[in-house]
Amino acid sequence: MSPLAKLLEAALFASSRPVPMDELRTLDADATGEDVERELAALRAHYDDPEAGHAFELVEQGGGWQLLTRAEYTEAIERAQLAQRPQRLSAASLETLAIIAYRQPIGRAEIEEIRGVSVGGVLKALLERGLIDITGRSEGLGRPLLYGTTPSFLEQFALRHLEELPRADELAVALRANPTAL
Amino acid sequence: MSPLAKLLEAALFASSRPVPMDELRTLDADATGEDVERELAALRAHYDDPEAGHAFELVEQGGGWQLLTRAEYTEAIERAQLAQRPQRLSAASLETLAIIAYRQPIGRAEIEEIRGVSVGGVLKALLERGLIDITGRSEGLGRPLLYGTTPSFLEQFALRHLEELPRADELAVALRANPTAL
Amino acid sequence: MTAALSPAAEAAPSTFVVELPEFSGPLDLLLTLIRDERLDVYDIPIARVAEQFLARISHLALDEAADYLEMAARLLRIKAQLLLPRSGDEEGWEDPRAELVRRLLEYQQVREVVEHLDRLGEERRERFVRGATTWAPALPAGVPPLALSLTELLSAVDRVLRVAREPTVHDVVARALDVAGAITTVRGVLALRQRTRWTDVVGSDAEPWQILSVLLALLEMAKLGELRLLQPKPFAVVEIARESPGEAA
Repeated sequence: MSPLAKLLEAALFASSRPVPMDELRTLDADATGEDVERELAALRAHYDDPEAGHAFELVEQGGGWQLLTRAEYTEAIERAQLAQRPQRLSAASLETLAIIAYRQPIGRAEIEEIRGVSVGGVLKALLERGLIDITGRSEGLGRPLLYGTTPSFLEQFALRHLEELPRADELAVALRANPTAL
Repeated sequence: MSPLAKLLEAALFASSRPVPMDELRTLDADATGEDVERELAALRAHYDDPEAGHAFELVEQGGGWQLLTRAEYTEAIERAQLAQRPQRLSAASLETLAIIAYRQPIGRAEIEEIRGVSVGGVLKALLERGLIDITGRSEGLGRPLLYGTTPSFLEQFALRHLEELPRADELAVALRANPTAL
Repeated sequence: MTAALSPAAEAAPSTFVVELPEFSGPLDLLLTLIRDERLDVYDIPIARVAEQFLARISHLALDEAADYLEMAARLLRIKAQLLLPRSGDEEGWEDPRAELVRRLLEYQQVREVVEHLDRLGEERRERFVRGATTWAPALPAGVPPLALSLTELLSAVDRVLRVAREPTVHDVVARALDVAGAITTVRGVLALRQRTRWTDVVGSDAEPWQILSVLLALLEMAKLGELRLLQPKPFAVVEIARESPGEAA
C-alpha cells in the first residue's frame, strides 16, 4: 500500500461519515486529484480482494467516500449487541421523504396535498432523524416553512447524489405504458 | 484472513467502544476462546505488517479490543478538516442560534414556541457543531434541558464575552416581551 | 397514523375491518381498491369505488379517520357530478374524475419511488459505519468549518421578531377536528327540530376546521341512519332531516 493510500485509509477510517473528495485531496498537498482517485480505486480493490480482503468495503455515497462493513456480518454483530441497525422507516415516512426528495424545497401543505393525509408528526420524526431540514420559508401566505433533504439522507440510502434517484419522467412513462397494472 | 478474523474485524470496526473478550467470543458459537485469541493476534500482525500493513491498529485497552487510527495520521486529518471550504448555517439554524444566544439558558419548548416549529434536528446539529451546549435543567415540569452558547460560539463571532453581542439588552427584551403574540 | 379500532368494531368480527397501519392514507386505500378490483384508473366506476371505500372505512375511529372521510366526501361529490345532466356541449365537458385520476397517478409515482428508496435503505441498513473514532476531533469528521457573521445572526433575530410580531401568522395552529362535538351539536339541533338547514348548524363565522367537523359529522350520522341530507337543486342550501319521523315529538 502506498503512503498516500495509507493516509487516505486513515482519514476514511477515522470518520463515521462520508469524507468529501475536497477533504481527501487536502490530506496531501503534493497529490493531484488523479492520484487520490487512483489510490482510492487501489484501496477498494484491496478491500475486495477475495484472498487478502477485508470485512469492510469502500463506497462512494452521500457526497463522499465511506468505509462500511459488509452485509454478511450484520446479523452476528447485532446478535452480539456490538452495534445496532437504525430503525426501518415506515411507509408514511418513506412517502413523505420521497416527495421531499423530488420536490424540494417544498412546504407542508403541498406534501399533504400529494399524500392526502396530514404529515406533521412524520415531518417531525424525519427532522429528528436528520433526514430532512428546514431550508427556508416560502414567499406565500403565512410564509410557510420549506423542507429539503440533508446529506445524511443520501448517506442513509447509499446515494451519491439526488440525480441517482429515478427521474420523474421515467416513472411517468412506466405508469402510462401499463395503466391497468395499477 | 480467516472467516473468523473477518468477523472479528467487522465487529471491532462497527463497535463504538472497546469490545471485551467475552463479547467477542459470542460472535461465533463454534469458536473457542483460543480461536478468538489466535485470530486477534493474526489481525494485529496483519495490520502491523511493514509491507501490507494498514493505517489503523488493533489495541487492547479500556477492558477490551479496539481498532484505532495510528497516531501519525492525526495531524494530517485535522489539517484537512480545517482546510475545508467554510459552510454556512441554514436560515433555520441561524434563527434558533439567535434565540439561544439572546435568551439563554432556554429550553427546547420555549424555542419551539417562538419559532413555531419543532427544532429537534436543528438543536442536534448546533450541538454537534459545538455552537451550543446543554447548560442545565429547568425547574419546570419534566425538568427539561436548557441550552446556551459555548466558548466556540463566541470564537466564531470574535466576541470576548456575551455582553459584546450587539443590542443584547434590547433584543433579549424584545424576544421575551411578546410571548402572548406568539 | 395509528389505528384505534372502536370497541364496536372489535365486537363485530364478521365485518371487514380496516387496520389503518396497512394503508398510509386514503389514496393508498383507493389505489389498493382499484388494483384489487382490476379497475382501469382512467375510467374508474366511481359509484362502485365510493361504496367500497365507505364500506372499508366504516369502522375507523372517527377523529383518526378525518383524512379518509375527506376522500369519501370527494368521491361522493364526483359521483353526484357524474349524475348531473350534461349541457349538451360535449366539448366543454370535463370529466369530474380527472382531478382524482391526476392525484392517483401522482401518488402512484410516489409509491414507485418509495419502493426504490425502501430497497436502497434496506441494503444500506445491512452495513455499519465505523463506530469509534480515534480521538475526539474538534468537528465531526467531514463537516467543514462554519462561515458565520454577526450580521447574519442579527438578521436571523430580525426574522424571528418579524414573525413573532405577526400574530395572524402564528395563530395558524393545526387544529384537530372535533367530529364528536359536531355530532352532539347536530343532535341537539335535531332534538328541537325535525328539519334544519346547513346554515343553521354552521355559523357564518365558522372556521374551516369547524365546517369540516360538521361535514364529517353529517356524513357519519347519515350513514348511521340518524338523518337524511337533501339538496333540492345544485348549490342550494343542504337540508337536514331527522330520520325515523315516527319518533318525532
